[in-house]
Amino acid sequence: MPAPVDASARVLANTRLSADYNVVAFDAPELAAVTQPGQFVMIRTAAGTDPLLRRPFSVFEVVRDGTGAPAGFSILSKRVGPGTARLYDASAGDRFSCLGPLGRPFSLLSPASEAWMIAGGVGLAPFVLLADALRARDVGVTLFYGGRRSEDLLYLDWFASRRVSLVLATEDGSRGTAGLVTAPLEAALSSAGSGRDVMLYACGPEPMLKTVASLAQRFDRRVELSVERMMGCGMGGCYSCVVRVLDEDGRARYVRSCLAGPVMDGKVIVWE
Amino acid sequence: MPAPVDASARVLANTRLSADYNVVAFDAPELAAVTQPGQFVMIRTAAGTDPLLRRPFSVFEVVRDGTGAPAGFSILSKRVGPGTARLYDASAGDRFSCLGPLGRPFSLLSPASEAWMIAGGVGLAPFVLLADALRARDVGVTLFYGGRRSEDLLYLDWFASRRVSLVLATEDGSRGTAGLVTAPLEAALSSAGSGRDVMLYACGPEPMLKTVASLAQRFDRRVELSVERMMGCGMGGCYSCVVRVLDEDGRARYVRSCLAGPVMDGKVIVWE
Amino acid sequence: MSPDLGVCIGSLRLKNPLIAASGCFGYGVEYAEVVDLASLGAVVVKGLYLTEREGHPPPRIVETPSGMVNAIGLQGIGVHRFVDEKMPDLRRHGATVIVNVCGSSIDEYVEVSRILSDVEGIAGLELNISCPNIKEGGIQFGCNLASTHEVVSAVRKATRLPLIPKLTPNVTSVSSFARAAEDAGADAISLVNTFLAMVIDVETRRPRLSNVMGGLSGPAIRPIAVRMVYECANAVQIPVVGMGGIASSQDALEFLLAGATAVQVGTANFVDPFIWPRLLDGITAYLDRHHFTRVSEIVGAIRVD
Amino acid sequence: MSPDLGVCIGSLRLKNPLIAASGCFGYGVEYAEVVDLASLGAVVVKGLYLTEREGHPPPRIVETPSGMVNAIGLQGIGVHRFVDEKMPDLRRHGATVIVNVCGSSIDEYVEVSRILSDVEGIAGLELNISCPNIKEGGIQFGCNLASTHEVVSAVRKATRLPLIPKLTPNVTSVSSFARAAEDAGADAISLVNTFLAMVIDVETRRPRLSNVMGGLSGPAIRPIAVRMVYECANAVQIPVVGMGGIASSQDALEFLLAGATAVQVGTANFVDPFIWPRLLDGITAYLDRHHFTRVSEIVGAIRVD
Ligand SMILES: Cc1cc2nc3c(=O)[nH]c(=O)nc-3n(C[C@H](O)[C@H](O)[C@H](O)COP(=O)(O)OP(=O)(O)OC[C@H]3O[C@@H](n4cnc5c(N)ncnc54)[C@H](O)[C@@H]3O)c2cc1C
Ligand SMILES: Cc1cc2nc3c(=O)[nH]c(=O)nc-3n(C[C@H](O)[C@H](O)[C@H](O)COP(=O)(O)OP(=O)(O)OC[C@H]3O[C@@H](n4cnc5c(N)ncnc54)[C@H](O)[C@@H]3O)c2cc1C
Ligand SMILES: Cc1cc2nc3c(=O)[nH]c(=O)nc-3n(C[C@H](O)[C@H](O)[C@H](O)COP(=O)(O)O)c2cc1C
Ligand SMILES: Cc1cc2nc3c(=O)[nH]c(=O)nc-3n(C[C@H](O)[C@H](O)[C@H](O)COP(=O)(O)O)c2cc1C
Ligand code: FES
Ligand code: FES
Repeated sequence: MPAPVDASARVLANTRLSADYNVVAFDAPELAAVTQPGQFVMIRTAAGTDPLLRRPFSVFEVVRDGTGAPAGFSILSKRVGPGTARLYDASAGDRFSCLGPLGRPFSLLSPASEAWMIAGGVGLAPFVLLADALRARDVGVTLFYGGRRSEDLLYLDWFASRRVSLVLATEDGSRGTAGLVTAPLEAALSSAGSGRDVMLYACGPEPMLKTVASLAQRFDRRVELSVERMMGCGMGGCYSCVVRVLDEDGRARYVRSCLAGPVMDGKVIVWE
Repeated sequence: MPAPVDASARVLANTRLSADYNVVAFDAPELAAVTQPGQFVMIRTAAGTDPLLRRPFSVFEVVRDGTGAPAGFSILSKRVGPGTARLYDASAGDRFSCLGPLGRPFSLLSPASEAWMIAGGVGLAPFVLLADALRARDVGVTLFYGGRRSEDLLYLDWFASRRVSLVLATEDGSRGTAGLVTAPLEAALSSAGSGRDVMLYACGPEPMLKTVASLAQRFDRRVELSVERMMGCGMGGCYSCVVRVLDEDGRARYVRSCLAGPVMDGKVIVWE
Repeated sequence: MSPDLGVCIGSLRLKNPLIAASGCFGYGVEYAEVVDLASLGAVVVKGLYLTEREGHPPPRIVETPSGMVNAIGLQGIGVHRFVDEKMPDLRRHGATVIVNVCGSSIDEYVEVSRILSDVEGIAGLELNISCPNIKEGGIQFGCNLASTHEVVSAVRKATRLPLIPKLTPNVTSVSSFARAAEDAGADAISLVNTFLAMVIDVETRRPRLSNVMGGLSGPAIRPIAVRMVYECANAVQIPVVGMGGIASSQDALEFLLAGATAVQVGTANFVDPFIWPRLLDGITAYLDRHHFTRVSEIVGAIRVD
Repeated sequence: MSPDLGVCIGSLRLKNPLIAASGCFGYGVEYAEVVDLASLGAVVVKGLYLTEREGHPPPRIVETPSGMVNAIGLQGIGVHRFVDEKMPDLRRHGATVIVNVCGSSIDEYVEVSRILSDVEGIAGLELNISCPNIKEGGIQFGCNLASTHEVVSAVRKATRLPLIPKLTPNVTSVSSFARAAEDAGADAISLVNTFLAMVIDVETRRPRLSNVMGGLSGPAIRPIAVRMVYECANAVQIPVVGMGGIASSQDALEFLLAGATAVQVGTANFVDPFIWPRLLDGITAYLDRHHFTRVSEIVGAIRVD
């Protein structure tokens, strides 16, 4: 894995998708060139010391120049507090220091297998890169995508254009099946013949990840989850981001999700 | 004096005059309408708590709309640290909370008298409003203006257009007399007949203010100085901004320059 | 029907738990034109000695990350001039006035307190035994359990007014000082005063403050202050008045939940003198949202299991 | 000719005064690919007990104004696994390794120290008698003068390695603890550890940290830390290693001028793991600008008159 860099990245564009979702594109060729699907960056959102700590964001897209060479990357941000508020208000030309790429990426598949991606809300973020990588290998990809309202379901055309099958769900029923996305997932899993080699990838709120993990257990499917913990450093220095896992000899212990994750084998996680 | 207001003021324009001087115009009609020459505003330069305290700035210009009604005000800022850096980087549309108008203004004159304004560097700030007010009363105005290099001498055309006589000085001799502006001031004072009723107004670095005060003593002229102290609140709450003065009965004591100043009678100040 | 914001500090009933902190609100009158003084729970005026004090030479403050360090040196007009020159205005504005009492000796604390006890419109006394930035700032009393007990007892005998010793955070166990004050007859305690601190100008190699050291205040200290208020509230029966870095209604609520019956706001008033109605509205909205009918219901309502 | 940045902590000579603070740099190896470990004055690794420790459940940190509060709970692999699994890499990288020694009893401190004393490549021991956020964090030793003296003396007998007790700021008079450590035979002292603090989530009314309380670090505490380092440097003859909120070369210089022989950087390394060369360049530039030939010349060079 290449060593992370700290890029003082210029904002190329800040696209506000809704009252709290926005996509910020950063000028950071070096970083973009080596990022793998599922990896994240730690972004410093203020010049001073408030907020003090960097904020972790999945790399959303790789931005390419005319020649197709990586020119930078974007993040999909949901405004929830001061740091994401600053990113929501960012203007082209502003600079943010972006540390990355960091963390363990998703593992890719061969065409023999098919990929089911399960995204809840802003948990969509890592799946653009993953879908791209998998489609490039001709792996069949389905996106199970849940949000509160239909407005929260983003980039649907993009996935459609990549021939990613979409299974949508909204809590208010305004789009796709009403309720949580794990319901259509369960249905699909129970009807999918054991002949098909399906791998699950999930990113979203913890309750969703839990459900996906247990469904994977029940239907005996491989599953990788991108977990979210408070992260103080993203580099393994602070031990703030721990997730409880079962190690080889079945002992539960805390591992740092910035190093052992954010993408982790759903089977080993001990939910607290 | 009208009560100060706290305006969440939109930046109308940020004009960078040099590598560290800029003029920021704010949309704040209420505040602009009641500001008097020499008064200041306390500006919050960050959304969070770093930097924590507001920064004091003299009101530089009153911005007027098509009808000539006050639409806002501007400040002349010199970049010296984090707060002024944020103002230097401000973009139109950004909002800053501006508390004011605050402090004791310059006292105005009748046409019988003439006004000599002495400005050092960014100390020019309060003199645009003062010149406007005095010229409106047909008072003769001279600006003694010193800076490091000729590039530091700003708004000369503006003053000329208001028929303000200019006496310039630069430390590197690139414009006007070489050296400090207090030299040509001293010359002018010694040649000015006692028949002329000259009042001195000064704003700039403390050494300059000291010299002006002693010259006023020596040539027995009235003098008002705009002093600069660290200000924690600008409202009389913290007692951080004190200046040592002689009170009626000749006792030296500390007074709050945000209330008793920033414009103070040069004769009563005890320099420390 | 909007929640009841009233709280009681011993026999002193406040219309709401928001108090202007001493030294951060002048003598109150300075803010009369931007804040309705009668709308505040109380106003604690600047620390007063028996006589006038000049204070330290400038620079008296220096800004630090999310905070400020001050060494004003308790410049003040003395208790007599305060009573003659400021109290009439404060009474006229309907302010609930608490005086921050200073002394360089126990006798001075007692004398100042006795004088104030006979003045109409003074609602309580906050005993400043915790000013870190002058030799006679009282911290010599506030950092020693026996002296704390002694000075509080002495003043207790001299006044019937609600007596609120103000504790310093510059100690190992602030809760034992809270207990000492309670034993000595305090009606309540307030904390925290500032943290002894120092900033150096590396270019001149001199301290930034003329007094070398000063007291740190502002949001920077809030997490320590909340912890100390929580410890004290669990150590004494009398009410605790909490402060330290409060700059929003959330911050104020943290202190109330930690066990403070009322809170004081200091440094944040410098940053935003119009903060008071916003704090009050924020607290009211919170009580409504969480279906509380009285602010007193959330005092110490933190859930720790 | 560029200035001499070397400093001595007792018998331990450091190539420069910049040290990675314990708990903020993992076991060092985590940062090997972004920082040349050999370029640092030293690396203090995470606190180690005799055996493995699981640490507290998350959430373990919460951000505060210009700071953070942590209650990691000293999760660690224990001294034996550290020596076997981490030391070989650290030796290979040429790091100057100082181990932060923890113990729930004096015997454990002694035992851990004895084990480490025989390990090649360990340059010194920092005695953690000041971790505020677990019961056996050592603070019960660090907040009592007699116990401080006792544990330092006991470890002193067990090791020849440079011994650096790390002091807690949560005391009334940190300088007396510095003296106690000096009397007990310490080669140097380091301070500050974190300030005991607490943050409450007002919506859930629960503490933000699973452990309820934790330790405050970061720029917020710097002015208090500088003051304490200044007090200690004036109280003892042994070198003082200063830390608390250092995030720039100016900050580091403040501590050196206040009397620190070397400085540690913790929280700022989280914000910017590439900070080290910038700190070093800033200090070098300062020494040049002010015509100092040795960094040791500015240790305690603050001008107070
Ligand atoms: C590996 C990883 C990848 C992430 N990717 C994305 C992404 O692509 N897009 C996106 O919008 N968000 C992402 N997040 C979450 C994002 O980091 C937080 O929302 C952000 O840090 C909040 O900062 P704030 O200052 O806006 O709000 P804060 O005031 O810091 O927090 C607001 C709320 O968000 C929670 N929160 C804060 N920090 C984190 C964190 N590090 N992880 C989880 N929750 C947190 C807090 O508990 C609080 O409830 C990711 C988190 C991790 C760990
Ligand atoms: C009444 C008054 C009117 C002023 N008018 C103007 C103006 O019109 N234009 C302008 O550019 N500046 C003006 N100043 C000075 C301005 O307030 C400071 O330059 C500013 O606060 C610096 O903030 P900073 O964060 O950029 O730098 P900081 O890092 O805060 O300070 C940088 C340097 O400036 C000095 N400084 C900081 N605050 C003050 C202060 N309040 N007064 C004097 N020096 C200070 C510090 O000692 C330090 O040496 C005025 C000051 C006062 C008191
Ligand atoms: C400039 C200034 C002056 C102060 N003067 C006093 C004082 O006279 N008496 C006192 O008890 N506390 C004084 N304090 C301490 C405050 O009352 C308060 O305890 C402390 O600032 C913490 O609250 P805050 O963070 O909200 O400011 C002063 C604080 C500041 C910043
Ligand atoms: C996440 C975290 C973990 C820490 N772990 C330890 C530790 O194991 N042992 C120790 O002595 N200090 C520990 N500390 C304290 C730091 O070493 C340092 O004393 C303190 O953070 C102040 O420095 P700073 O402001 O530069 O971070 C820890 C601090 C943090 C933030
Ligand atoms: S975020 Fe610091 S160790 Fe994972
Ligand atoms: S700036 Fe606070 S009293 Fe003048």
